[in-house]
Amino acid sequence: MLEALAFYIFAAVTLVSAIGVVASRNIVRSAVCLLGTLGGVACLYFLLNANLLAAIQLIVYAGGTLILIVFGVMLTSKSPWVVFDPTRGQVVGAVIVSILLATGLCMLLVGNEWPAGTAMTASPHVKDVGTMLLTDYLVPFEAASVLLLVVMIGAAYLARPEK
Amino acid sequence: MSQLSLPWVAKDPAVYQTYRRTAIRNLLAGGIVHVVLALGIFGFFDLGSTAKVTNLKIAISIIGFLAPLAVGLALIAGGLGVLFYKQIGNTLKYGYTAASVFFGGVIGVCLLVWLHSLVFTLSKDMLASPQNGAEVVSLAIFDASLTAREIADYLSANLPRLSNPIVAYVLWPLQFELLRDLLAVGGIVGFVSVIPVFGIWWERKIAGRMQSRLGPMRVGGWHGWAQSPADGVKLLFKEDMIPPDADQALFKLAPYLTFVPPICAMIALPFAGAWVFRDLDVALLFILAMLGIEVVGVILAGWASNNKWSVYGAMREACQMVSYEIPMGMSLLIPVMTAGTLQLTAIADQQGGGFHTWFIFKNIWCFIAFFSYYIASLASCKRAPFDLPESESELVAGFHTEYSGFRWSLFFFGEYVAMFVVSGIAVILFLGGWKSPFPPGFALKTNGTWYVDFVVHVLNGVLFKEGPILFVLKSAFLYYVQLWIRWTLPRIRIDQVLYACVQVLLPLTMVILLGNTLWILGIEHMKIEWLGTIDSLIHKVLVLIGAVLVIGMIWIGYNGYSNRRKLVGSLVIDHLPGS
Amino acid sequence: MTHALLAATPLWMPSAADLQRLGPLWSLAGTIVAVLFAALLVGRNYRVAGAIATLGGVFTATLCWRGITGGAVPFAGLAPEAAAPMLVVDQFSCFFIFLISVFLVLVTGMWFMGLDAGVPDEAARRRDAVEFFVLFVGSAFGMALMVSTSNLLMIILAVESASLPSYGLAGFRKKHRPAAEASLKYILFGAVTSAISVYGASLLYGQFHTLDLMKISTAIGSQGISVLTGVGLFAFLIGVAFKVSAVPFHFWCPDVFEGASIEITTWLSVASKAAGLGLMLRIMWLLSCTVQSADAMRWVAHAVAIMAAITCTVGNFSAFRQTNLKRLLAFSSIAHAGYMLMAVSIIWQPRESAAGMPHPASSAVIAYMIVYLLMNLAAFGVVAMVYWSTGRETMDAFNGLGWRNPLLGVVMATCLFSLVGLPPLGGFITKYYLLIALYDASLIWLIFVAVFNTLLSLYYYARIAYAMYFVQSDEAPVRAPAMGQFAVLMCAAAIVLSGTFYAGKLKSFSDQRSRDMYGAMQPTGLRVAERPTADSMH
Amino acid sequence: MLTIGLNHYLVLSAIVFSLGILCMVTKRNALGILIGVELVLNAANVNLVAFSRYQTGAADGHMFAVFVILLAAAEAAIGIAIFMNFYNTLQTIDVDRGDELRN
Repeated sequence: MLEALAFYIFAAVTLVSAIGVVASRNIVRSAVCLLGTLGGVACLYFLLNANLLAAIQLIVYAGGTLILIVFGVMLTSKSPWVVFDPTRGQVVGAVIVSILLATGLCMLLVGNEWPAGTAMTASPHVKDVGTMLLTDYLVPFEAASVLLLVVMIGAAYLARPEK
Repeated sequence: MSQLSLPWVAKDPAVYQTYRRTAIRNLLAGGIVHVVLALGIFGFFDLGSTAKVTNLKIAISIIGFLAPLAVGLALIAGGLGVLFYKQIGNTLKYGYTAASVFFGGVIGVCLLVWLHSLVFTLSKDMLASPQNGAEVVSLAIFDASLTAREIADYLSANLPRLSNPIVAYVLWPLQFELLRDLLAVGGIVGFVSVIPVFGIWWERKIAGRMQSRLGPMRVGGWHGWAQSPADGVKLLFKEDMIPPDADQALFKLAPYLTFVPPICAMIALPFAGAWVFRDLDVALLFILAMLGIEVVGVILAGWASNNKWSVYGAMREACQMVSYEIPMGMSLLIPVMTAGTLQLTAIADQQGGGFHTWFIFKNIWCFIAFFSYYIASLASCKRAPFDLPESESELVAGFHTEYSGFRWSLFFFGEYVAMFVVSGIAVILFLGGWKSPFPPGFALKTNGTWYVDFVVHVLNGVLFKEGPILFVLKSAFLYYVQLWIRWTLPRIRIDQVLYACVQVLLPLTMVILLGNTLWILGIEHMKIEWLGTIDSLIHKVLVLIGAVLVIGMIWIGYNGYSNRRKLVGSLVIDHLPGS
Repeated sequence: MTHALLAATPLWMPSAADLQRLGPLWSLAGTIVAVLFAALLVGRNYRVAGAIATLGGVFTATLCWRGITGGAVPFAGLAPEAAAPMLVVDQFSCFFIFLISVFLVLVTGMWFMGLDAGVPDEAARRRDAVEFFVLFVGSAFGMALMVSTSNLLMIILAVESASLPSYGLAGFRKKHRPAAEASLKYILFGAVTSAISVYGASLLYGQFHTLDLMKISTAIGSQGISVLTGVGLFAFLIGVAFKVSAVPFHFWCPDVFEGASIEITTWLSVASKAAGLGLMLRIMWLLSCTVQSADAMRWVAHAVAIMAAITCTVGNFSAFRQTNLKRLLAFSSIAHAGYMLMAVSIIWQPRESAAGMPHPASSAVIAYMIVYLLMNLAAFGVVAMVYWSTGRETMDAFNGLGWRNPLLGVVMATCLFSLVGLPPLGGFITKYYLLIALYDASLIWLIFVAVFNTLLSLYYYARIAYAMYFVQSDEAPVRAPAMGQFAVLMCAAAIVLSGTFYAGKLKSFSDQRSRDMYGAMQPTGLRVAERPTADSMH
Repeated sequence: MLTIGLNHYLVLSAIVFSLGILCMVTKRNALGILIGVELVLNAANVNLVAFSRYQTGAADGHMFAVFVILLAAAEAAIGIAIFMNFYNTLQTIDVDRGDELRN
């Protein structure tokens, strides 16, 4: 009951701000709406027994990636309220296509026979997740560290102004 | 401009008298009616009878008895206040009376808070008591697991002094998690609104004393203690201006984005073992995330203002906060590694053995980590010497140049709450949280006499054992240090800020992180003996240093206090109220 | 407390043998770190950075060669028993990493030659060599990961590790409009496809409760392919198709090839595609590695076949109108990716022979890949040398090249005819293997498509050859570095030899590589590292 | 409707996914496209975590989601660096304005 209430509230936050992302013509507002989506998804993670993931979502996505995007928006727009508009026909076509996509996907997902599984009873403890990261997921962990190193250097190089 | 027509503006003194008399009459009469009503209901429904305790009477006792009683007493107090306003005003003029009223109020609020926590503990105990079956009944959101009858029985069996059925009726709703949550939210919001008000006044006083001034002295009598509420009222009534070229929606949204995340951080910040809204297992990460989101609001404020200086301020802020988040998080990893958990209550529980078990003295890495964290937290709260984003002299207050009135005050609320939160984290992770500096053996014992018990509980809660008050006091000390630093050090340049982060703090935290890892691996995992010996030696030295620091601090404080007249000067001070 | 934590969860370490098998990956990752540390120690020295990258490439290639010829245990799952294997190291992956690291060395050589040939932004190239090589080796590392995974998460991670540095490389030239534009388009396409790919992977995870392709394959065998699985699989494969530049996802390819500097174009045209095809082969193979799942996968394979046919045709038709050589070669590479995808589409077919026998499809791809590497290296090498000499990459720069620099003309002509697939050259013989494999799989229509496309491609390749020999030009002779001329000559020689004397050797080599892959990758043959017990740790 | 199950989350994620695709298609600003990508990645993450919660009972989906968040951060970092490079060179961030490379 309370869970349902919470789900609907968070889902509404997520969806409304996702619609805001798409609908706002000003890119800064899009980015701010994205904050709502990310926060809503983080709340959904709390509902889904993924506390650590929710915290990571907030700290990395909302606190890092989003700020990067806002930064990028500010640095790359000449006048404050840059608006690029696609034509009306394009927009209508895209909206129709994506509504069809959403409907089709929803029908497919709801109608699908998911194999019987076991539900997760409690949130995995931080310690368990950490242990997994250093055992089963050691290889992706290390590969990701190499990736981050390379990306950091590449991004620093590209963003540096040419002297 | 239309003429204001308020009742106290430009009226005949005779009219005031009429107003006053009417007010006194109405208040007193209303109060007495309410009290009588409450007592009538009490008698009519037989609420005081221990024999007839039923669930039905709960609502009656709360709505029909307690609420009118409280309203009635408040009305009577108000009426008396209006009646004796001259006498009260005259009394409050004297410095020491006002001071004692103020401190009495603060202490009263603390006690109330502490009693509040006792009630929660009591309702938890009752749920878990063997009388209610062998298994521990979990807290329920909707369905009650205890009846009022059971509570009354429990009280008469275990706490005969509290066995009045009214107490049972009041305790009954507290077993519901929803109600506790609501109360806790109320508590958090209340606390959050008190911190900045008190903190700003305190900051102005300290700034004044450090510059041999007095700070606010007029409003409220004793040392200008009402300055901040007065400022708040002023800000509320100020004209709220939005620049025409600003992005209206974002301009309005930005202050809330700075103000709400620090409050959300309070959700996971424990004030004591049972004194936390949600005891998350990822509490630390959650709080850090909330402090990190705050910057979005600042950037947006600068951006939406459409003002060059604001954008500069916002950019500096983003730069600084994002960079300092890394050393901040990495310094916090060291106590987390030592404790082996991210749960703040669990971390604090490990430091309960007294002063020497605090993590700051655990080993050399933690000791350094405390200071690196503290510096990084100053930067992430944009406090001096890292207050580049709002530097008045360069950027005309930076990101909030264009803000005024209520929205402007929200930024300050956010900033001061964040300051308290970062201090709180430091206290929990390094300074033993809500645990007393004395080992558990020092806690006073109760002896059954109720007034002795009361004093013992208070002393234990404030000094000898544990409790939210200890936590708040410790946090307040770190908060004070932030103010102290602000009024002592000059602001540094933006390139120096980034240099300090990237080239000094970041390598330092990396080194201590590595050192701590190897330390733990060597001592706890590989069990190298000589390393253990060195560790205990370092631990002792650090405890000694800590003791010396504390004593030195107390001595400096005492010295400053006894020489305060020399420091402040004697020309004005004797002519001011409350000096 | 910490002690209790450590005692409760013993630290798990991969065994020394497993780590040794991962040598090539270690070596590439170590090269990145070495380049950075060298920059810290000796400053921004482009020679040192390049030398370290070269050494790293040579070392990696050596390790891979040992893995190829040594016949070591061909499967290493670097994960404890409970989980899916994250990495697969076998002869197949060793071969592809070998190819990538050899190419890394060759392209580094090309970069050095470009420095001496006096490209416009020479000073900047020297100054930024450290970043360049970090990104360069980083993308090689990602590609090496791509060919040695069998786990959905690792595949996505590997594709991203290969892509993200490549985005940076494409836009490496600052203040250069085409480069900035190329990298922008590249990253936008890449980000979109990878996001859709992640969504597809999430659907597969929900359907099969595992991230391991082998287990997914078993499940597909038992429950068949539902519509949702098909959608998930399709969405997931988009990310890989982007790397291969298969047709609906190929738009980035010509722009990036044209905008990026020529070494990067060469690098992306071969290494990125090799890794993508290796990954595609492995995914398709793993998904159809049991008899039932192979049957279920037929429709997916048909979809891939159609995609391959379209890719070929679109690539070749688009190449007609191009005047920029880099752009033309980009479309040519799309077409060649199409040919190789044809082989991928038949890998689901159950082999009549027993386990341990080579699969004709993967054998054909490996042979094709080797010759394709040589052809592209030589072709781009000639384009680069012409560019260094004339400053242009357009068709008219090649007018009369046959007379302005006979050696380059001959090499280019060889490459072009090999790219078409004319008889005495390597391009012919590998295409022949491919068609034979298609014939064995009785995909006759695909053979027709391939032959038709070969005829199409003859036109635009011959156009270049025509320009080189039959169009008059009064431009100065093309002067090229001796080392470069020697290198492309060697490539041309190898192309000729692989088509004639060493055709059988090529065949047996690629058979060997593909046989060892499939021999050891039977589902029952899974070998995973053992998890040590708690007491063996101390 | 009152018992929340897997389907609720799947429908939510499908809608967010479609909105992400719509965002990619309609925005002409490179950063808008990147924001669309973030939406799609979030939809995928909701899927993964929901499957972990209701279907597999294991934390594999959580781990996948952690890595996806990491990849999104890396992609945004290099993406914004590239956008800034593009902006510095062409003085615009409109994708359609980059028309130097075309047939």
